[in-house]
Parts: sequence; C-alpha cells; structure tokens
Amino acid sequence: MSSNTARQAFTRFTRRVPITRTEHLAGDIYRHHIHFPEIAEGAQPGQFVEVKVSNDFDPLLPRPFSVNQVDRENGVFTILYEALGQFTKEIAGMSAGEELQILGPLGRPYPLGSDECDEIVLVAGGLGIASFYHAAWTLREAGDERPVRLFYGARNRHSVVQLEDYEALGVSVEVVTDDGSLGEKALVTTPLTRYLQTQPRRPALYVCGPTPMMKAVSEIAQIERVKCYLSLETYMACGIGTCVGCAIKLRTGDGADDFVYGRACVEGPVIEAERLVW
Amino acid sequence: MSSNTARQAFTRFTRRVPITRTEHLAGDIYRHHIHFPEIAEGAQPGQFVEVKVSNDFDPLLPRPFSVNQVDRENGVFTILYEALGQFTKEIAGMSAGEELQILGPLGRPYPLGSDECDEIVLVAGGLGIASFYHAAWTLREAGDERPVRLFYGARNRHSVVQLEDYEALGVSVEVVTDDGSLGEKALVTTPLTRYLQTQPRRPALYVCGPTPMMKAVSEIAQIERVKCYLSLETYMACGIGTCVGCAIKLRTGDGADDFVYGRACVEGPVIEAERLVW
Amino acid sequence: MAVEIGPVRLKNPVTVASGTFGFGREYAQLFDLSQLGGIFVKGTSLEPRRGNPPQRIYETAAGMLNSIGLQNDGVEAFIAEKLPFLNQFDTQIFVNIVGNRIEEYAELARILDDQPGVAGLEINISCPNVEHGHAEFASDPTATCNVVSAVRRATGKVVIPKLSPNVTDITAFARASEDGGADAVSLINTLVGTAIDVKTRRFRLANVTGGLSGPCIKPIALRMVYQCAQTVSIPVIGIGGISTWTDAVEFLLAGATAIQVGTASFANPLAALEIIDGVEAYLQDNGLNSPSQITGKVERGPVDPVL
Amino acid sequence: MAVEIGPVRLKNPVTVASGTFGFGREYAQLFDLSQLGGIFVKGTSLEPRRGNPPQRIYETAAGMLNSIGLQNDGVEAFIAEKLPFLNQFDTQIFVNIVGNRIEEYAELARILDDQPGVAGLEINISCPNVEHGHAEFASDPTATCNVVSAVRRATGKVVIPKLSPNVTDITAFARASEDGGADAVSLINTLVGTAIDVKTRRFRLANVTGGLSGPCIKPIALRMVYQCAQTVSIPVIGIGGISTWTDAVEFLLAGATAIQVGTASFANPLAALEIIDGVEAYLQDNGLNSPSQITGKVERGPVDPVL
Ligand SMILES: Cc1cc2nc3c(=O)[nH]c(=O)nc-3n(C[C@H](O)[C@H](O)[C@H](O)COP(=O)(O)OP(=O)(O)OC[C@H]3O[C@@H](n4cnc5c(N)ncnc54)[C@H](O)[C@@H]3O)c2cc1C
Ligand SMILES: Cc1cc2nc3c(=O)[nH]c(=O)nc-3n(C[C@H](O)[C@H](O)[C@H](O)COP(=O)(O)OP(=O)(O)OC[C@H]3O[C@@H](n4cnc5c(N)ncnc54)[C@H](O)[C@@H]3O)c2cc1C
Ligand SMILES: Cc1cc2nc3c(=O)[nH]c(=O)nc-3n(C[C@H](O)[C@H](O)[C@H](O)COP(=O)(O)O)c2cc1C
Ligand SMILES: Cc1cc2nc3c(=O)[nH]c(=O)nc-3n(C[C@H](O)[C@H](O)[C@H](O)COP(=O)(O)O)c2cc1C
Ligand code: FES
Ligand code: FES
Repeated sequence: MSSNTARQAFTRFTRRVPITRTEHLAGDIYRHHIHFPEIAEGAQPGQFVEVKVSNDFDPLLPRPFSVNQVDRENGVFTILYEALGQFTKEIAGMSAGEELQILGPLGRPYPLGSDECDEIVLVAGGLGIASFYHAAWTLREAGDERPVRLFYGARNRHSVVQLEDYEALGVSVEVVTDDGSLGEKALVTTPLTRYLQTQPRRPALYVCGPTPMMKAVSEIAQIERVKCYLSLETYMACGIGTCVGCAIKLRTGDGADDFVYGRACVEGPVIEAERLVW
Repeated sequence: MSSNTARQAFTRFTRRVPITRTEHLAGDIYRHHIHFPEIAEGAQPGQFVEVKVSNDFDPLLPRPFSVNQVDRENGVFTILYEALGQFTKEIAGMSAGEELQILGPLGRPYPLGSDECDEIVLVAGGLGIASFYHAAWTLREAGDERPVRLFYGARNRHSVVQLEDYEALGVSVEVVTDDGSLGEKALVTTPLTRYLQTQPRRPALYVCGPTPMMKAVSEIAQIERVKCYLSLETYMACGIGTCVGCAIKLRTGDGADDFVYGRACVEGPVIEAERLVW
Repeated sequence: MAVEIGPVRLKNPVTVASGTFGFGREYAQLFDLSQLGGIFVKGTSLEPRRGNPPQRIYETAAGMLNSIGLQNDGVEAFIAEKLPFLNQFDTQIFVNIVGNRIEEYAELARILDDQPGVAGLEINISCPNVEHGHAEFASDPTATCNVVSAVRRATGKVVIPKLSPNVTDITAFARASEDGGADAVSLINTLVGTAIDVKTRRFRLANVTGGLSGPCIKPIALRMVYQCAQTVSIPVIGIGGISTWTDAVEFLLAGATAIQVGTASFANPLAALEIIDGVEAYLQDNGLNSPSQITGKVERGPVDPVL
Repeated sequence: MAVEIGPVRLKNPVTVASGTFGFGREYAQLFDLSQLGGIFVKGTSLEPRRGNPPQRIYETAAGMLNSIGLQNDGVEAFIAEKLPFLNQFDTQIFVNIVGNRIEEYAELARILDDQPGVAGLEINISCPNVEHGHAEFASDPTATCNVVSAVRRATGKVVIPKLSPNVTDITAFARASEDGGADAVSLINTLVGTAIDVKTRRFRLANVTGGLSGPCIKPIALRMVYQCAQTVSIPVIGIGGISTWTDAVEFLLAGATAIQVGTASFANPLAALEIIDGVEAYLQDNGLNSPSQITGKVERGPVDPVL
C-alpha cells in the first residue's frame, strides 16, 4: 500500500496553458497554437486532447479535439476546428495570451507501422481533416518514404484548409467538394473508389469524417478488402476512460449479440473498421 | 380586452447593445460606455440597469448597476464598477464593439427637488460613488444652484475615482480613506459628522455604500434630524418588481411587527432612511 | 398557434409562470402582454400574506433558489387592483391559488368564479416555501384528489393543479388530479434546495431552504412532463427551466399542450416572446401549423452512437 | 484532515464518486491517487454487465445526463484485475455494489469480505439507469432496511447505503439505513431526467431517461444532506455537484463527514486534489485542524437583507 510503488511517470497531463497564436484559416475554421510541451512531445498521430475554457459551468464538459500539428522545439501543438456550436464559437474569440484548460494526450493513435501497409491513404470529410496533418508529418519526420495520399471531401472551397501543408510534405492530395467549387463535385468516396480500382499495392485507409461518410468508406474497404481505420467522434464526458459514456459497439463474433461496449476514448478514437458494429 | 387600450408608451427597455468604450479607471475599477439612447435619455439619478452578457446560464441572473453618467447627445450612458466577482470580472474583459444585454431604466430615483433641501450632501462608501455623478450633473444641467457636497470614503487612493468630474461640476469633495493614503485616515462618517455640526441650512443626505456605513449614516441623520435617503444594494433577480426577491422591511408603524416587505428594485433602490427597518 | 386547455383557448402555447411575472404590470412596461398565450399570476391567498424574511433569493449553477413565501395582497386586492389591469390585454388570465386548508381553496375558487376576466385557476399545492399547511396536498395523492374536487365543485372555470416534483412518483398525483376532475395539470413547481455561505457559516436564505428553478431543473421537469403525459389524458402544461424555443419544443414533444416560462424572464424579460417566435418558425419549417401536431410526438429509437 | 467513517480512517474527507473515477487506472496516469481520502469504484455486480446502448451521455445546463447502465466486468474480474492496481495506493477503497435481489447484494458482500484491500461497501440501491430490479430498494424504506441488514450480516466491512434523491422524503431512507445497521449513508445519487433532440424528435439517450449529475443538482443534494444529517447519528457522506472547495465546505457545514467528487472530475480531472487543498486552507485560515470541527456547524439565523 505504499504510494511509491505506483508513482510511475505520468503519461497524461492537464493544466491551464496559454494560446500562443490564433489563426483564422477559412470560413468558420480556426486554429489555435497552444503551449504544452509534454503534449507537443508525446502526442501521437490520431490522439486528441480535451479542451475547456475555464471553471465555468456553461458548457460544463470539455470538448475533444484532435492534435492537428506539433512543434516540439517550441513545445506547441495546434487544434483545428470549425466554430459551429457554443464551445467552438467561444474559443474562436480567444487570442494569444488567453488560457485554455487542456487534458491530453488521449486515445489510441493511428497505427502507421510498415507492417500495416505500403501506401497510406488518408480519407477526410470536412473537419475530419484535423487529425491527419500530424500523421503525415510524423511519417516524414521518421524518414518513412511510403507514399501518402489524401482524399479530402469538403462542403465548398471556403471550407478547405491546410492543402499547402500537405503538399509541402509531398502528400498527393485530391479534393472534392459538395458544390464543385474546388475539385470535382462529388463525395469523397468517388475519387477513393477510383483510386482503389487502380489496385494499389497494400494500401491502408485512415478515415475521419461524418458518420455516413465513415460508414460508406468502411463498406468500400470491406468490398475492396483493404485495411481501414476509422477515427470516431463520439460524444464524450471524461475523454480518458472512466465514465464509459462514449460507448461504441465492438464486435466479438458473428452473431447479432456478439459485441461488447468499448470506450471510444480509450479503445478509440481510432478503431479498425471491421471491429465496429454499426 | 382589446390590446389597444393597453398599448401605452413603454417606459422600460431591453435589448443587446454595444459597448462603445471601456475605461480602466483605477485598481479593479472599470467603466463601460454603453449605447442605449432611451436609457441615456430617460434614466433619472439613482436609477439602475440590469446587465447580462449573453444567453449564458453561468451566471444566470443579470446584475444591477447604477447609471453613472449619461451623454444624451450620443445616446450613451455609463456604468462604473469594481471587478470582484464572476460577472464583474467577465465584463471587465469586454471592449468596444462587444455587446451587453441591458434592461432599464429601473427603480426609484433620488428625490432632488428643492422642496427636499437647500444643500445636497452625497455620502459615498466605495463603489457607492457610482450612482452620484449622474445626480450632481443633473442638478447642474437643470441650472439648480444649490450647493452640492460629496463625502467619499474609500479603501485607499487607488480606489478613488471620478474626483475631477465632481470638481468640474463645482461639487465640494472631501475624501477619506481607510489607510490614509488619500485625505484623512477615517471612515466617511467622520467628515460628515464634522460638517453636520457646522449646522448647515436644511441639508439632505443621499447615501450609497456598504451596509454598516449606511446604517451608521442613518443613525447620524436621525440624531441630527436631517433628511436621509439610502440607495440600497440588495440581491436581485428580476430587477423590475415581479419576483419580490429583493425584499426590504418597510416601517408601517412603531411596533416590532409594524412592517411590510417592499421591493428594493421598485420601492427602492432609493429609500428614505427612516422608512427602513434594519 | 392556438391550443386548448379544456374550454379555454390560448392564442399560442406560451404562457408565463406564477411568481415570475407578478401581476403583469411590470413587464407591461416593456412589451404588449397581448402577445402571450396566457399569464399565470403570482400565488394568491384569501388573506394577504407578508412572505418570508429576506434574504429570499440566491443564484446557483444555472438556476436560483427562492423562498418568497407567497407574499401577496389577498384575493380581494387581486380582484380590485390587479385583475382590471390584466384584463386590458388580449390574453388568458389564470390565478394561482393557495390555501392552508381545502376550504380555503374552495372559497378562493368560489370568489374567483364570479370574475369573467379569469380564465382558470391553477391550484398551487406544491409551493415548498411556506411552513404551515398544504404539504400533504403535494405528497399524498388522495389529498391532491380531494383539494382538486373541492375546487372543481366550487367553480365552472378551468381547474389546473400544479404538481410538485419533490415526490417519488409524480404520475400518481397527475392521475389523482384527473380523478378529481382537473381540466389539466401543470408541472413542475420548484425542487427544494439550499445553499450555505462558507464565510458566515449560515444558510444563504433566511428560510433555510428554497425552491430551485431555472435551466438546471429542465431535464427533471422534461422527464416528469413526459411521464405524466403518458399517464393522463387531460392536457399537461410543461414548466421548468424553459429558456429558449428549443426548450419549449422539447416540452411539447414530451407531451405538453402548453408551456410556462418562469425564471428565464429574469434573465431575459423578452424570453417568452422569443419563444413564441421560435416555436412558430419551427412549426413552419416543418410544414406544420399547430403546436398540437407535435405534442407528445417524441420517439424512442436508436440514437446514432457515432455522431 | 483525517476523518472517520465507522472504523475506517480517511486521510482527508475528499473521496471520488462511483462511476466517475472508473477503477483508478485512468486518473492514475495524471496524479498520485494516494492523495485522495478514498475511492468509490464503479458499480460492481456479481456477473458482468454489458450496460445500456449508446448514446449514453448528454450535457445539460450545468450538468449532464448519463445512462451507462452499470456496465462492469463483474466482481471476480474486479478482485483479480482492478483491486491489485488500486491497492498500490495509500487510500481507502470502497466498492459500489449492485444487484437485482437482496441475495445478490449479500453474496457480493460475502465475496468482498475476504478482500483485505477493500475498506467498505457502498450499497448502490439508487441507480436510476437499469430496467429490472432494485427500484424498490430506493423507494421503500423497509426494502432499504432489509438490503442493508442482509449486507451487514454478510460482512465485517464498513457498510454505506447510497440513497436516491428521487423520493418524497429521503430522511426515511437514511433512518432505515441506520436501523439496518449501516455505518454511514452516502447521498445523493443522480436525479432522473431526460432530453430531446428537436431535430430528430428523439430522446437524446437511447435509454430515454438518464441520471442528472453535476453543479445543477448541488442545491438539492446539499438540502438532502442537511436533512439526513439532522435525522441520523451515523456519518453522512455528501455527494452531488461538488466542484470546488467551497462546495465541499458547504457540504461539511450541512453535516457531511466526508464528500465525494463526481462529475467535476470530467470537467477538471484535478478537481478532487484542488478541493483537498482548498478545504485544508479554509480550516487553517479559520484556526481549525479537523474537518469534523465544521461538520454540521451551519447556523440558521438572520441574513442581512441589505448586502
Ligand atoms: C476524438 C475526437 C476528436 C475531435 N476532433 C475534432 C477536431 O479536431 N476538430 C473539430 O472541429 N472537431 C473535432 N471533434 C468534434 C468536436 O468535439 C465538436 O466539434 C465539439 O464538441 C463541438 O462543440 P460545440 O459546443 O461547439 O458544439 P455543440 O453545439 O455542443 O455541438 C455540436 C456537435 O458537437 C458534438 N458535441 C457536443 N458536446 C460534445 C462532447 N462533450 N463530446 C463530443 N462531441 C460533442 C455534438 O454531438 C454536436 O454534434 C472531435 C471529437 C472527438 C470525439
Ligand atoms: C440597485 C443596485 C445598484 C448597483 N450599482 C452598482 C454600481 O454602480 N457599481 C458596482 O460596482 N456595483 C453595483 N451594485 C452591486 C453589483 O450588482 C454587484 O457588484 C454585482 O452583482 C457583483 O456581481 P459579481 O458576479 O461580479 O459578484 P459575485 O461574486 O456574484 O458577488 C459579489 C457580490 O455581489 C452581490 N450580488 C451577486 N449577485 C447579485 C444579484 N443578482 N443582485 C445583486 N447583487 C448581487 C453579492 O451579494 C455579493 O455581495 C449595485 C447593486 C444594486 C442592487
Ligand atoms: C421567484 C419565484 C416565485 C415563484 N412563485 C410561485 C407562486 O407564487 N406560485 C407557484 O405556483 N409557483 C411559483 N413559482 C414557481 C414557478 O412558477 C415555476 O413552477 C418554477 O419556477 C419552475 O419553472 P422555471 O424553472 O421556468 O422558473 C415561483 C418561482 C420563482 C422563481
Ligand atoms: C457517468 C456516471 C456514472 C455513474 N455510475 C455510478 C455507479 O456505477 N454507481 C453509483 O452508485 N453511482 C454512479 N453515479 C453517480 C455518482 O456516483 C454521483 O452519485 C452522482 O453523479 C452525483 O454526484 P456529482 O454531481 O458530483 O456527479 C454515476 C454518475 C455518472 C455521472
Ligand atoms: S468519454 Fe468517458 S470513457 Fe470515454
Ligand atoms: S428583484 Fe425582483 S422584485 Fe425586486
């Protein structure tokens, strides 16, 4: 019962930290640079942080956001988001020097090892894009030379962000929009299917976006028999695994009743598509 | 039952209006200039407004603040406050262009008619000062030439505000502080008592400040047999008279049980000291 | 937008809650009360009541406690001084009546039965802020039934018992109300709560406890409205934390025929008007023309776990 | 800062609430759990439970609804996999036990009685989120008394029934608990609430209703703790919306011997630690050295109406 035995190195961190920069990227899309060296250092691609403004009770719960980019030298990471609801509108008004309460890094990252695939295929719908830059950058940092492709579906040209950043990393990007204002007028599944029909060598899909899009991509992946990882955005309370509020159905067999409830924040947010019962 | 009979001119107003200027006056004391022509036009000295930031539920209730000054030409009035609690700290961070929800003008004003007195004696404790500038200015605007005096007690020299403004109106000001850092080291009752002992001609006291100070001044007024009006700062919900939450004990006779509960927001905030049961 | 509570027609389902709108005079300084579906006036008793000593109110997280103690000038003053003012407006007036004994409720009902300007009576058997009397009306369904039928016998007006949430099973009281002859039930009144000042180590309210209202109680109120609407066939009037039009629509979907806006008026005196506009726009956007088309229309069903 | 719950000594009065702290593993990644007065682990049943379908949580004004449905791996997995981890820390472990029948509670108590690493059992008779079973334990004092005495007979550990706020008179259940041989009572569990999505016209929770927790329920919880502390002579453990050290001190003043931090940990994982520091500083500033010196020390008395 001595506390020393348990005093391991802590792997999650929480405190109030300053925003170092706020960018307005496009439309309602913003990016905050946040100073938190442990997270900049430790966050793996696909992981997320829980963000809260203060001790206010409205809203009460923190909100989960993907780690979009890290700058280890300066101990800074970014979150990228669309200001749509109460919380995101509130933080969109915050600027350098103001503080956010951050908890992270959280969740299961994208498995990006060379055992997974020979081509990394990122599939983003809308703000699902947020989680991918860190992934592409991490591969390049590690000297990984496998091709990285990004299929990116957005509402319109005003809601497309970070294209240059991906291109600078040598990622081949294909953008489609709902209204055709940038790239083809199509859903992201169209260019993805086209690509898969070229029979690429051992690709794996990494998908983040709205539910119908993730479901559609999962089905395509199943048909084409390619590995597919989804990054789920469920409603969360604790974000760290204690409340079991973020339940997702995980397959344990083939019967209708063969499933358990897993936690999207611990067993996910990244989950192999075939493990998920829709 | 026709609605036309009742469609009088409305006398209270509420809407979201912009801050036009924010001043940091001293220490934690701030002043907002707020654009609301009907209130700038209609507010009488001693009246207040209810202020809320937005539709947030934290804090839920609006907060009452005295109308400190009006600029009728520009349709602007000011509130003057100390940033101490949740709400006041929140609005202290707001600047020109941001909006506040305002309801007003509210409450019973200072009775300043010439039937009341020949000398107007303002007695302020701390932020109680906020309600007096509008009073002094209104008298001068109306060409009223009765002498106006201000006895002003504050914590220290860093919490004294608007002195020049009063002096510009020809108000004779005497400041005391708790620590002697400006004026005498005394409670405001000291210079007030001294003044009353000079037997001024038919003065009336207008008092706003912390409860113990208002109680002390009431007692002095009773002993010296001078008229005394208190501006009460009770906890309020509606501010307009519907909730009866701001109850104050009003004397109806001499017995211990001879009182009714009045509403500080309607029968007050300004109340004749002798009507109040402490 | 009209709805019906028994024989009474409200021009829209949005009314204002007892004790949060006084007798109309104050908010009439701000807007035309004829826009409202109805007004539930402050609790009114046979004799004047002084109310509880201050401090009477205290803000809590997304809510407030009150222990007003039913301060009012009595029913005669109401009829002489308040009702004529209210009757200038084209809206329905409901009197929230309060007594210590069944006979008092019945007497109030008889007195008000003569008043053409009164549309109905809301029987307040659920105010948690008075020491004596009527606690049993709110905590024993038989007592509820008895007071309702006594009032029912005394008046031809619409009779609406207002239920307390401070009970194990509110549906028993809704059923008892229906059995007693109520035209509708309204719910919820406030939940009993308290707060303490750690500096003085005293209760924040002189009365020790008070009634909790505001957005904080909305989930509880909505659940109770749903349960009662499932239980009785008379209309349910939903109350509790309603601050926006979406709140109001939630209550309608849960089974409310009309709603009352309470504490929200303190935070925003125009809350009721904004709710009227919002509900109307919601109906329009959904191709509907009457609130009754959504009353009780909430569905159980799978909710997408992945959003 | 130490307090006693029966024979169990907590190093400080600040513990964490069942279902909001898992089995310690997650928050142990953030701070040293030995700082806590105690840990009430997630509800544990004889057999594993799958829990309710999602969506299970929804945020409300200053609170949240949950309908987890007591998902857990069962008591054997608890003993084999969770308890050893928890026992690395110098803090008291309480197991929140849940069953459908009295025999299940007794069986759980017997099984856990063997475990030296378990300080006590919190009898969860008040979870509103499961369809079958044990509703009667929370709504009938006799049933409460029976389950408490069955557990009492089955174990030498500290026995703490956890009471439901969804009742007319919570003090009857506190008394029944004391009569049944409880060492302490803990309260409150969540209040039953719901929420509706006006777009889809469906309930926000797949389970229709859920338990409301967080700052919004604090005034109700504080009132109930005060009432129960006035009623029974065993210690009361206060729960409900405690988010800051002033909240904790309010509960102590109302009569709590210890408190549990629940939902607040989601908003701020360090909430419990900050509360420990704050309570300690409060005692120091007031020249006191033990939390028990303020337990129940709230006073009625005049509150200055003019502030
Ligand atoms: C692991 C994960 C990573 C995410 N990464 C990003 C990101 O990088 N960029 C981005 O823009 N968005 C991201 N999201 C979604 C983001 O959390 C929501 O946009 C945010 O919560 C909206 O909050 P709001 O108050 O502005 O909106 P609200 O008006 O509250 O709601 C808008 C939407 O946000 C969802 N939401 C509300 N509360 C929560 C909550 N407690 N937990 C989860 N979702 C909630 C609602 O379901 C609703 O669909 C992520 C979500 C998860 C789970
Ligand atoms: C008629 C009137 C006029 C006022 N004029 C001024 C003024 O010109 N300048 C100024 O600085 N202050 C004024 N006050 C006091 C002002 O309302 C409080 O300073 C303000 O409410 C503090 O809010 P907070 O959230 O910052 O502080 P909190 O931390 O909430 O509380 C600090 C103090 O404010 C009081 N308070 C909290 N809520 C309310 C409420 N709903 N109603 C009333 N008081 C409350 C509390 O009693 C407490 O003593 C006036 C009050 C009244 C009644
Ligand atoms: C200050 C105040 C006074 C109230 N007075 C009464 C009353 O006299 N009679 C009554 O039945 N309900 C009274 N209530 C309860 C409200 O009518 C309503 O039922 C409750 O506040 C819940 O609704 P809300 O959350 O929208 O305020 C009062 C509530 C408040 C806040
Ligand atoms: C997500 C969640 C899960 C909970 N699970 C349990 C549980 O398993 N057993 C139990 O007795 N109480 C459970 N509770 C209730 C809490 O222990 C606590 O009584 C309640 O949340 C009120 O405290 P709070 O407002 O501080 O959260 C749970 C609460 C939440 C929010
Ligand atoms: S959000 Fe709490 S367990 Fe996942
Ligand atoms: S604050 Fe509501 S009546 Fe005065």
